[in-house]
Amino acid sequence: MIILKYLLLIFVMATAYLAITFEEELISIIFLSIFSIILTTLYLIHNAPDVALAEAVIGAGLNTAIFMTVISQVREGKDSIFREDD
Amino acid sequence: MINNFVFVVLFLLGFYAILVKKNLIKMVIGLNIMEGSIFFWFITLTDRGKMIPIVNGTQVASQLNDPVPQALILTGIVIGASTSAFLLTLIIELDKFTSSTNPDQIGGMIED
Amino acid sequence: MSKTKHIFAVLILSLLGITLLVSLSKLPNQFEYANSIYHHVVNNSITETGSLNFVTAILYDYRAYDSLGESTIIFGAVSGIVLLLSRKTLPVSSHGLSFIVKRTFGMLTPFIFLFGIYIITHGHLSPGGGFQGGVILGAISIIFSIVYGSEFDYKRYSPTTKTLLETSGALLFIGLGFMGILLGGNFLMNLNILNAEVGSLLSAGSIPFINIGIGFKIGAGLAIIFYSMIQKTFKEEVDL
Amino acid sequence: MNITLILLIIVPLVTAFLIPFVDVFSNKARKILVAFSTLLEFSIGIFVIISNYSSITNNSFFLKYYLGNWIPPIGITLSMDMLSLFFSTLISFSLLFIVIYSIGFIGHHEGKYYVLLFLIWAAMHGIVLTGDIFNLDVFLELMLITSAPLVAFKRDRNGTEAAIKYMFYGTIGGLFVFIGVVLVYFNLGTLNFADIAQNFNSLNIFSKKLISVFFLLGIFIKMGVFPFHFWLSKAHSACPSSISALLSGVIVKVYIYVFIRLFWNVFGYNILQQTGLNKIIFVVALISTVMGHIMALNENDVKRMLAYSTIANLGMIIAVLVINTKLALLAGLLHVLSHLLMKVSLFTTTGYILQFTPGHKLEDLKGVAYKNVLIFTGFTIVAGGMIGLPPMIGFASKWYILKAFIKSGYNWGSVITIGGSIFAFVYYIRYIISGFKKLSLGPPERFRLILSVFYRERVVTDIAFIFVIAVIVVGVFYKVALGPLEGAINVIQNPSLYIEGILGG
Repeated sequence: MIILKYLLLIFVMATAYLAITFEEELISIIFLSIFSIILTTLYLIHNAPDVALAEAVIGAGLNTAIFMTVISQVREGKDSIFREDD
Repeated sequence: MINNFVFVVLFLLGFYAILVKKNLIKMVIGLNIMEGSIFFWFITLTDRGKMIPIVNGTQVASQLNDPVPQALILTGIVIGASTSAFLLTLIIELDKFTSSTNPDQIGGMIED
Repeated sequence: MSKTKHIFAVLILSLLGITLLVSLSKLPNQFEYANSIYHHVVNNSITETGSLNFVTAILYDYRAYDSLGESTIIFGAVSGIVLLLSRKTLPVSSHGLSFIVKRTFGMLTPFIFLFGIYIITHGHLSPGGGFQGGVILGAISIIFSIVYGSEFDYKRYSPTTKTLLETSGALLFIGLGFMGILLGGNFLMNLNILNAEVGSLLSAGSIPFINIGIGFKIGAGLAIIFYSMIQKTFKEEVDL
Repeated sequence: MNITLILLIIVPLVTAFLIPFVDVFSNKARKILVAFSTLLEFSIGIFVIISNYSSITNNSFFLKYYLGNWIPPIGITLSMDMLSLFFSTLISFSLLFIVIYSIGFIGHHEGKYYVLLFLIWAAMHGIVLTGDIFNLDVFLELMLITSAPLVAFKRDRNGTEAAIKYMFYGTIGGLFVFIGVVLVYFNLGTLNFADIAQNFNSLNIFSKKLISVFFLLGIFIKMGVFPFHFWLSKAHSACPSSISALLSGVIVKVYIYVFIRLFWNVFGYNILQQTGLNKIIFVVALISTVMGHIMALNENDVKRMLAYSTIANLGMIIAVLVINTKLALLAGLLHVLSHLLMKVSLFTTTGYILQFTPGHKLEDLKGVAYKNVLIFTGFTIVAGGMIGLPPMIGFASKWYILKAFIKSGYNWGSVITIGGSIFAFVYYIRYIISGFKKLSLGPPERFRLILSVFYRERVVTDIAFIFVIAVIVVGVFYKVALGPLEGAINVIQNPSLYIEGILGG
């Protein structure tokens, strides 16, 4: 259990880092979704099933859908999906 | 101890995204990560290493975990979701006027 | 300029991080305060509210007013989003996804609905409650828009229906609160409506009703949010 | 047990929930509903004062309400003492006229506008009346998320940018407040204000310091004090003038209430003194004043100039409050009243004037004095009040602030107050002179195409006059307000009154 928890903690930091540093927004959002799912597992390990359910449903489900919609709106009419970061 | 460390790292990662990233969507992602880090920290801080706060017939009341922080975090999660949904709507609106999600378009976050 | 700003930000953040870490490590480790909410809730919750799930007991009974504020926040976000996006053209439907996906989700949707209803109504017995179940119900509308196209969603649940659902959910919550005043207690008092034996479905006073009200409110609100946000996307797809 | 407390919050809340419901059926029913609820809410506020008049006069006024029959510290408690009453009355008074002003200014075709306005009203009363620290956080977020759409109400680029900035800063401030709540619960195991106040001194100095720093950061970010003021001028100027008046006049004052309640009654002023935070707050607030005045001097946009002036006055209020003598607290509260009245009347008059100009810039205002004589006279009168001329209320409050600074030996504060008045004189007189300049030949249609053509012009001018008259009348008879203010100061200086009021009997 403790090994699992430490593994998850490493993963949660890694996904947060990747979600922020990836240039491509879509990948960022997928990583944010994974971040939420790992947080869900951590909440379960810490005996909080209600919070885990809410995080799974809202953080990993709803937030992802809304972010995807926004990306599809913002991206239209732009030739490249990779935007310059200056 | 390790939980505090993870909280600080996640919180600063989110803050870093808000301060430095040149993309408003990334900044909202950073905001979400900051929120998640605080919720995670609150859960670990008040976890007494006992059972889940749902009685099943056999547990004694004193064996249960603290349910109050969990209720507060549930409220916080919903607040965070509605905040980020509204922010993203504003970003869609901004994109219609400037066709960009660069925060420098709006004069940056730390300029007038 | 950008480079120096970047370095500056990293420097400030790492300074902040070290201060935070040092500060947090100095926090006391024990938290056995005598007169806390925790002891009261854990020892008396079942007799006082009749809910087996203590988180639900706190959310919808001890601190029901917080939940009222929270569902008002969702309502405010919905109002703001509709205000900003309302002047756009009416949504035009996409064609949706392929036949196989449509059939599969046609079979799955009733079960998702059932799951949402289960989570809402069993909020006082098992993990879950109005918020989580409401989001699942709202997800059905999102699935309809994605899989079948938003026209189908519009026909099934028009925005007016969603608005009515949302408002009636909120009014159910506030109405239950006022019932408390009428019955001689205070606002948002736990009414003794469902008084079966603790642990059965029809127990825990007015908590299941508040759960249902919040569930419909959140579900409809999130569906409205998603519906307002997709409008332009589907118009573009038809133009292609 | 007083049911009026919960009604003050629930009436606007139910109205907001009902407006979309009624909208489905009839447009006319909504107008009646809005007008009815506005008057009802205001009369509840009046009723509280009248029915408790005797206890208000002898300083024993205290109302409380246990939500859901849970006695503190278990459930959430609402309470109203003289401090809450002062702010609640200000909110009810100004919101009554702002809603009526909006009926004339925005018109009735925008249902959601009124939904959000009533939600803000409910949130402000919720903040002022609540006795629970997490509930405070929830209602602060509610106020943020309902005022941000109104900032972007014009649906133009400027408003959207302002709203995005406003939301980012507000949300980050909310996160800091939430961290504070987490630390409070972790250290004390309770969320009730009175319970926290009772046990706060038993903590070690380190936890106390951490908690106060996080709450201070959160509130100052949300308020827009100096290092975090970048969003304020844009957000307060990009919206319709009715909302500018609300944001700049009222919402800022609600944050000041939170600051006073938390750091005098809940955590106690001692914690600021022990950790030396009061010196830091004082310096930061004075810097905020200076910066606000300098930026207002540089600004050529009339609404942004008014917004910068808000930053300056905000800094002055906070600086004078943290001195923590009786006179200083009195001066601070008096300036809250005076700045609220003057800012709301400045924005309401400016909102009218700007409908007849091609833009918001200084040169666009040329000749408005001849076109709208009465309203521009009102603007000039209130600008005189902001500078600090008698007999307007601005003179009284600035006089008290000056006295408070001098009596407690903060000479820098008095220098900055006088300098601020001179600065204010310069930047207001520019606009007034510009208003009296003769029109050179302009384009034939000077009436620009605007989003909100007046729905009822008469209502707009009348409300603007009401506020201008209020500025003068309150300025002449300000001594009447001193009695209730002393009651409020009594509450601020004696946290034990608050603790006993809630926990005892």
